[in-house]
Amino acid sequence: MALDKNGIARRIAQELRDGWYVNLGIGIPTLVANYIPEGIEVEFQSENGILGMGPFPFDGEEDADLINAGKQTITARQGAVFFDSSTSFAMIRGQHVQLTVLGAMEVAQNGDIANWKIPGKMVKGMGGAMDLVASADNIIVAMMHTNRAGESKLLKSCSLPLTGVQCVSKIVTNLAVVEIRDNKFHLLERAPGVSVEEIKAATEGELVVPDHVPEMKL
Amino acid sequence: MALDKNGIARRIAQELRDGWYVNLGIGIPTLVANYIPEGIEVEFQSENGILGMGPFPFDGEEDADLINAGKQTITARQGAVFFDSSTSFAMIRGQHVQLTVLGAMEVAQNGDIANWKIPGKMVKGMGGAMDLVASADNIIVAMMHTNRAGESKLLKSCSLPLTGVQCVSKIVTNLAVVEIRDNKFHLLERAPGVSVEEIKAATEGELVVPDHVPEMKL
Amino acid sequence: MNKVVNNVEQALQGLEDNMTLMLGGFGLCGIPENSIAQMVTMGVKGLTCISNNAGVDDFGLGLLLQNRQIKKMISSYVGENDEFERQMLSGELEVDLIPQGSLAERCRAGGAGIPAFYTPAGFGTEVAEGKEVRVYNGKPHILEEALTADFAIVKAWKGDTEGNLIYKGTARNFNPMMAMAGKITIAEVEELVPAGELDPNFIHTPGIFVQRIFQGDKFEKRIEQRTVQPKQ
Amino acid sequence: MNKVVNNVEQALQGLEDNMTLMLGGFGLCGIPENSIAQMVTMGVKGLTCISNNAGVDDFGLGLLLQNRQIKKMISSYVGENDEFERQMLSGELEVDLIPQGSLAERCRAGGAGIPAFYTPAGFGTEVAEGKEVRVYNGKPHILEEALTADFAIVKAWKGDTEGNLIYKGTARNFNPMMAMAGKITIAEVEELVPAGELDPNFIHTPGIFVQRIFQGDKFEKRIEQRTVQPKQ
Repeated sequence: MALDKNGIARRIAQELRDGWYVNLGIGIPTLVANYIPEGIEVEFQSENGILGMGPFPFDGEEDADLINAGKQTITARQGAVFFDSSTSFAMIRGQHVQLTVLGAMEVAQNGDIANWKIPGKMVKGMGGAMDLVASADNIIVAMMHTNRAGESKLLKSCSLPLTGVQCVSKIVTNLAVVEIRDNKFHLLERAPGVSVEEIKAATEGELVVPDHVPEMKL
Repeated sequence: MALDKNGIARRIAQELRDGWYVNLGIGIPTLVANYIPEGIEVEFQSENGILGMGPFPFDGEEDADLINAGKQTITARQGAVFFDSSTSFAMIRGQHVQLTVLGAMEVAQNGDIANWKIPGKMVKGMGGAMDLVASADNIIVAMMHTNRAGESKLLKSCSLPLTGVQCVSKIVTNLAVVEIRDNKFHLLERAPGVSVEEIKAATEGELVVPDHVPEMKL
Repeated sequence: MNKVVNNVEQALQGLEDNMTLMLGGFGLCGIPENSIAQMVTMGVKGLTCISNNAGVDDFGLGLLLQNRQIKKMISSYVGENDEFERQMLSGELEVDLIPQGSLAERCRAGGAGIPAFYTPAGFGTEVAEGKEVRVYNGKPHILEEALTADFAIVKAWKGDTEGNLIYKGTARNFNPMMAMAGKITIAEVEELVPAGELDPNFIHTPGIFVQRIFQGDKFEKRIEQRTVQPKQ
Repeated sequence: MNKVVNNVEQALQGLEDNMTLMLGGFGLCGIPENSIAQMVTMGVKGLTCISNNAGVDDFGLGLLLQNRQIKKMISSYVGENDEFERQMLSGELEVDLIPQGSLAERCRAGGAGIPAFYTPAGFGTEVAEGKEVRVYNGKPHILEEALTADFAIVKAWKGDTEGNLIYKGTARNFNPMMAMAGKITIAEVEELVPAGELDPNFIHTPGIFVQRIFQGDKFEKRIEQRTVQPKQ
């Protein structure tokens, strides 16, 4: 059975390593914070200016001066720190953040990503995404394998305006875990009960399938 | 009579304007802080990271963590602020400092200044001087008119390695106030009792002398 | 010299049509509410606004947009404002979208006298069009230029009569860099205190960057996305 | 992950001959005394040291110079150290003198992922030799590149177990930028406190930049120029 958003977040959380600083994008990536494995400590950076982001505040305790990059009210953990936007992107551009998780509209088999613009339609802007993808060594994309029209989002090449080039390391979708290497998608894991055939059918780009594709352990 | 160091500082202090931020170099420039005219408030910036520098501390109250760019123990005034070196030079490079006063070994009639190096002999380094002279709009040099060998320090062109090019606006020496304009020295004022002839004799570069050269009022 | 002005009217004196402004804030967090309200009252038009976001339809810069006072926006993300999107798609509004980190750094550079710098952000995208590319450490970077403004308008938590500012929590965001980059920088603060009351070791924006300061009449501090968990 | 190490020996593990180091401080103010003493004990040689100054003959980096442990200094001002001047004039020591503001900004750039930037400092001087010149706003600027280091060693007033640091007075100076630019950054602090004890709003160096932290055994905090006025 294909994963839901929480399932994708849960699988991505397995990629976390002790001591990492992690930037989570808006949407599914935000949910990753709910599934940190036992015995591991990570710090979440939000590019609007906090390191050590905590959970949502209790009802009535929200503070207009304490939000995340999605403009949601949050809390600060013990040992948190606030800083300005140029310091925040110094952390990101200077590769002090070990993992970036973000959503995408399209990913190409060479690692290109498109997630900020649909010409003539959507003009929200790139926010911090272009800085994040251009800088981070370790980028995981969290998204559905196909769009609402049922078309693959894992493509030979992106059709939408790019956010960054050759930057995505891994993709975790509702169907699979896919690694990008040598300009190809490499199938690493299947969602529980999802067949290799289903994944192949939902992937437009070149997909390398090993003899044995293990099921995700969640 | 030619001015002493305090006299030079006193004359330069007349150039201060209310509300200015001022960077004073090591040596004579430091003394300018002792002669701020009545009714004027200025803030002194020291490039090692303080704005609002106060006088030397009372004996026994000195703090190793509170020094100026000359490594001297100082105090902080009410409303002072400490900052790091990159912020300090953001202030300087970004032209937020209205006046820079520094010493020199040589000044040329085109505004070039040399004050950091004597080849094969002195290798102290430029410290913040190159940033200061390259950035500031308003640079006053405080120095003796001649060196210890009696040679002019106001030259046609500098013989020593340059600190900055075409940057000095004004020079206040023990003998005169000289402005630099159109690649010439312009004599503005004489030290009390010093004749135009004496100043001419001590100036190697081209000196424009108006019909009337007033005496400094100290 | 006295930097303290009595009210927002005095603070914005000299702000005219067709000027370039920087406005601090991230979303509705840390925005100069009082100054924006005053700009609506003044009716200044043809403004170029450098601001990470464009407010929402009925608050923040959205108020100036509704009023057609803005000619051009320079931002990184404008997703929460329908009127913005309408004006942009119809071509009424010029928009320059810039990666958030580049926007922050370009403001800092403007204030710090650094006219240009290289960054990897945006290489290979439409952001890089017409920009110089250079490879450092095996990675292509694009050249970005500094931004400055006729007026930078920032919002701080506390300020003193010397113009020293401190911000609270994530309301800091773009305010410190923009404060550096204004020809004239105006700070509206929740609390104005005498010089000497703020600890000189913990000031976010040194007063040298601030030309005018005033205590705002009223801060609504609207929350854009109220996300909470129930008390257990 | 635990950033706290028990002592200076553990803090400097992996620091080897011929490495490039950054060391915070201005004069003798805010220098990592304990780490420098330990480097003398370790006897590491062939070091390239990026530090605004070179200490005095018998304190700070002067100790490493006396011991011939430094191959190259990258500094802005080295006037207070006779042994330095002797080694430099005799050619034993390589020296790269850099304008102070460019040194600070190059360290920050190294930590911030900005490989190069333009500055007016040094144009027309020997500092500009071999460097690209470009005119911005009618003024020539030179291109300066980022600096990074194998180890950055900084000294702070207080630090917490997350690596968050605060500095005191003018002992801040180069420490924050260098903390950003080390592959491994070591902080020695006068007082180490548990995470949560420092106000998150007033931290100078966020812990993300610090890999190892320890409380120094002893801080002499020597004063270079004791200037005082008599009590009246």
